[in-house]
Amino acid sequence: MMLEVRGLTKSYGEETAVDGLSFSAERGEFVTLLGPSGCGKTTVLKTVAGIRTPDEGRVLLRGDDVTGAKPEERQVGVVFQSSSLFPRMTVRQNVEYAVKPHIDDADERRKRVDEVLDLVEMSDKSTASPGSLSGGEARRVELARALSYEPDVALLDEPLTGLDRALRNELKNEIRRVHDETGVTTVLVTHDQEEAISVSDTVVVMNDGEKEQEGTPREVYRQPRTRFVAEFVGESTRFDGVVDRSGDVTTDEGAKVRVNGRGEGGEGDEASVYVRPENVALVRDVDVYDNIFSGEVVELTEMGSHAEAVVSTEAGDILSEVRGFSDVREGQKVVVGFDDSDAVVVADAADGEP
Amino acid sequence: MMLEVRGLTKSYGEETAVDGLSFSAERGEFVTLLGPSGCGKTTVLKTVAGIRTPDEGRVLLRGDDVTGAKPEERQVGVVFQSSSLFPRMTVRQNVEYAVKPHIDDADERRKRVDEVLDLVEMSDKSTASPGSLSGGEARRVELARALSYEPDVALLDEPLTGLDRALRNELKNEIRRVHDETGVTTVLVTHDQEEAISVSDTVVVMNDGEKEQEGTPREVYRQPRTRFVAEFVGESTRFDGVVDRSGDVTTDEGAKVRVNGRGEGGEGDEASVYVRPENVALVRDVDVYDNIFSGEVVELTEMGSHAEAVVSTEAGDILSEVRGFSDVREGQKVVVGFDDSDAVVVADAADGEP
Amino acid sequence: MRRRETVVFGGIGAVLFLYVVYPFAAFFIGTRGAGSDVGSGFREAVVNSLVTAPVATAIATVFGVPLAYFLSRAEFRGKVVVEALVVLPLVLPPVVGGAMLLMGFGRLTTVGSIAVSMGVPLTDSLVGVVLAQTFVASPFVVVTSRAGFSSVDEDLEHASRTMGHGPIATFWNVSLPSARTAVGAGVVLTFARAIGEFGATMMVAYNPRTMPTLIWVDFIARGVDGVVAPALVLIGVSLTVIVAVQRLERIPRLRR
Amino acid sequence: MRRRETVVFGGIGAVLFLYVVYPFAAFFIGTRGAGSDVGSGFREAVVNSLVTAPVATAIATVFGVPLAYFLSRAEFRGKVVVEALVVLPLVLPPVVGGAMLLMGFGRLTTVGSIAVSMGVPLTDSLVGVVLAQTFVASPFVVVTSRAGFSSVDEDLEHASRTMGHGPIATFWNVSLPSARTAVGAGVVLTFARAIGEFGATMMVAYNPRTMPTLIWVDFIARGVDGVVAPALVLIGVSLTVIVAVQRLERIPRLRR
Repeated sequence: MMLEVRGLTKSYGEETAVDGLSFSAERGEFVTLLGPSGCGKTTVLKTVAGIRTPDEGRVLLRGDDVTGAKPEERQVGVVFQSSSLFPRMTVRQNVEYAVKPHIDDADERRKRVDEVLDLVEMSDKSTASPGSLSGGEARRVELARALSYEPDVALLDEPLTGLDRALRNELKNEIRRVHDETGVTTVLVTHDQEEAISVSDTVVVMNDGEKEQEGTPREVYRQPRTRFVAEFVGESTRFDGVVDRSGDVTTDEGAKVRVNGRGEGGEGDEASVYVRPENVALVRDVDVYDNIFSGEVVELTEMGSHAEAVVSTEAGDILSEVRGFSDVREGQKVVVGFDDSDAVVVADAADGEP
Repeated sequence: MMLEVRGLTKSYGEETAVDGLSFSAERGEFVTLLGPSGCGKTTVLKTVAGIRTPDEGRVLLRGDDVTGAKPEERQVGVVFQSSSLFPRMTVRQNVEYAVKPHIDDADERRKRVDEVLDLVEMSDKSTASPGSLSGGEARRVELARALSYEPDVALLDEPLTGLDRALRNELKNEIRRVHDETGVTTVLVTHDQEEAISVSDTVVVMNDGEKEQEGTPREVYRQPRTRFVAEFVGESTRFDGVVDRSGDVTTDEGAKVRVNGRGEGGEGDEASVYVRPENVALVRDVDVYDNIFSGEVVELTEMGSHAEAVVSTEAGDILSEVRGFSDVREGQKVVVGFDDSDAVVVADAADGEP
Repeated sequence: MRRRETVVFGGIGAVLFLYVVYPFAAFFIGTRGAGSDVGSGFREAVVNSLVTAPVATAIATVFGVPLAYFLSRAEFRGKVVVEALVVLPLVLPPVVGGAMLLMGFGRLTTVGSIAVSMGVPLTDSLVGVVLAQTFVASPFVVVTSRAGFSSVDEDLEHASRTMGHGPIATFWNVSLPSARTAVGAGVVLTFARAIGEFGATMMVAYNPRTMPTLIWVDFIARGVDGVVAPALVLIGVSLTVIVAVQRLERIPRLRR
Repeated sequence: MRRRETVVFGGIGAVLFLYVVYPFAAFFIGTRGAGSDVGSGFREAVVNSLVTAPVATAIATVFGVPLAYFLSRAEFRGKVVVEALVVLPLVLPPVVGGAMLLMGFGRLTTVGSIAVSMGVPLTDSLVGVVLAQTFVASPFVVVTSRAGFSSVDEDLEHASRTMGHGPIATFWNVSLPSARTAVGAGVVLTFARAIGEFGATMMVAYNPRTMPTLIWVDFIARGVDGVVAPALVLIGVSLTVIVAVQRLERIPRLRR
């Protein structure tokens, strides 16, 4: 295991930032800590880097306990949330300064600097001052600098925040490409679920300093185990009700939602069923779907690549994604359907909530 | 017309921020200025508010030329990019201060404050100090404050920037709901195309201080008239080539892309064809699509609600959106297809680029 | 900070800290018991200082705060020269300032002789003390308030304007309250500088005595032991001022 | 700013501006022609000032910059008291500072008598001048540098540490260069305060003369016209200092 974090706890005064968090990253793995602002994810990153000292818990790098070690005694590369390029040094000097403690030979050092600037396609800006770089360019150089001394772990703190959407997409792909080429173990911190899901091998969803769920992007998106995860990671329609003998859920409004195998709940448990809008189809008549509700389109929002329709039914408002050329209009009577295998149950027994 | 901006030009020193921009908003319309950071959109907003004086051009409110008027002589409500709640006043005092110059009667004033705090669901926080509010709550209060004196136009400068994705979504719907309930003419500024498309009646795409295109969200997304718009608003695959006699485009690699009626180009024009990933299907054999290319999946990115596949073909890399349960894998040989009616041509004659 | 940094930076810094603290401690130890020996003219000097310093502070504040706001918001040619001249008394040795004031307001100058003929001598009078104190101390309130106004987000003022409030109302309701801790710190520092003013006051108004000039006169006459009473009063004022400035500057820090 | 605000704030502020500029102008007009009259001891005073002020500035810088860095980064109990004591000489009237220094380093004190027996008298000597200047002027470099260090993003230092550089290397390569304009401004202001020091120097070392004490002696002997030469030198120093500070503080502003 390249990185292990065990039972990490850290308070600032009365406020608990991180509460007993554990996770790990294998060599070459890309792990993302995903959670809302203030959930403690940056504190985790800074503790791994040795910038914060935990109240409790251990940090292990390559199996060695480094909990008490200073930052300079660890092999970590960090990209901080706000640009931390040294303003009085050029791009090249920034990277050179990072490599210096690790490579004694000047020629070899120069070669390494050339390599990493090449890697992020910033060779032609090597004499530029950080102030003259665009947001995306500065990020690239910071990434190169953090990887230049071949750290055990690269720690990236919201590297895409504050950039335009188009640039964010480009840089996200860049980060993944650089990870794949260098094979460096990477921990990224973000509040953006789309970013987390599209870039990571493993996603750790955090809330209020605790781990809510850990899994592959697909697991976290399709098999949320808590209400928080279901609601924070992507959009869904939520039905509240009680699990019946067959494992299906009868909602508080009396509607029955059929469920097939995703999530868990014992008979009589209070539970919520979640279904993603892209799994809810608008149909004209009763169809092959296991769950069918008729209602009326009360809101239709154009999203560019698709539209989102809110359909008011006897089971409540249901969100459906409408694709392709469609003549759906607000006020129209429609029938919505979704498969029982696309419905996820989160029961209170599993959630721990009342 | 509630708001008209005509030929607005503004330079800071040598740098031209806005260059001859014109647009207008009818009573009750929701117009969004969309463009990358630094494209001049905030300058436009501040000029409409009277905070900046234009070098050239006119600003009209309700048909009156207010170009030279001070901010306090116009009827505009502004939500600024960074929170501008008065830190020494409570939530209620903030709104009261805004209403004061407009309503003399104290009882009526109190009633109005109650109404707008109700409108944004912040009544229970009326005695809170701005420093104790969350980012989303502060935005709500600022919105209430800007609307409290029933301005001719509400100007919103990136009101969702810096918020978590889930909160951003919620607040975006809130802004649209409040707009629909009050009917106030609104101009929003953003760099987020998804936000622009899902909230507006009309989108004005800006680049380098100039207007690139103006239209409904659907027009801007489906009928981009310039390369900038096609590439900034949503993802696409781009084919570069020359328009042939039939109006189709032969790419530089020799592949032919069939086009049907969207965009324009004369025979022999250099042109680019854009096709959105959601219109590109992965198919196993030749199918009903007008454009068919065979190739290999070189990259597959899980996005949660769908996946994105990059398919390397003889016409270059083509981006395709993969939906539902799919057994597509990297390295797999596939055929991609799209309809000619989903391909948009941007010819150099229309673009003005060499 | 971890142990090693603390030792290095704290250790080197402690040298200067101890150098500043040692005379302070030595003074209190050395003057125990001597404190009751009050020289002649002590009472009058206290009254003079407590009259002139507040007046000088008030004048500096009334004109200095608008000047600070103006400098923080307006852009004009030669602004850098205006700023330099406003700050000048801060770096100018007070005795030089005193000489300048004598050249401008002395009994033989046009302004000075007119004032004398009106019965308001501008030198060797309480008015002269106020002139000296205002000249030397006013940059404190200007510089500190200016920094305070500069750190107020201009969009707060723009917001107030779009709501229908004019520039003066916006200044009173938004700008000044937002910068009030900085303005307060500036006023307090100006008062401290005014009440402790010595060099310029000596030149412009050797009489009537203020506390600092009394200390000098007593020192000449009776040595260090003779200055204990006025020195203790001024030390008390200084400590109060420091506590006030720390309180004022703490408030925004805690809120961030 | 539009016309109305300019008139209101600029107009009120202009009163203070003119009050500061008028004596300055009056001095230059009044002293035309009188400038060549150099009193005895002028040369010696210039040399003494140009020796003592740089030494005091160097001492304050060498110990004050680490102290400033320590105060900007370390958290400990009683920090607020340490900060108060470090800033004390800034608001303490210089004559009171002088009295304190005499209590600490005078010929009759333990420290002072030991120094005299070693042939290094701490009062009425150039060493005494340096002691007075350092005490009064050192807070400038500490306060200004501290503000500079506080505005350096600590993540820059954290980045340097994670790269494998220790705290001392990080201070030299990252913290100090990033805060260099503030530190530079602090050093320049300390120098200005040291070379203009009058009150404390008068008490600790009436002899040998520095420029400010010479101005006082010449003024007593020959009136305002007798102080023109040393005053002009000190005005030249002050103007140079202001230009230097403005240059230093402009650099970061332009880059933002």
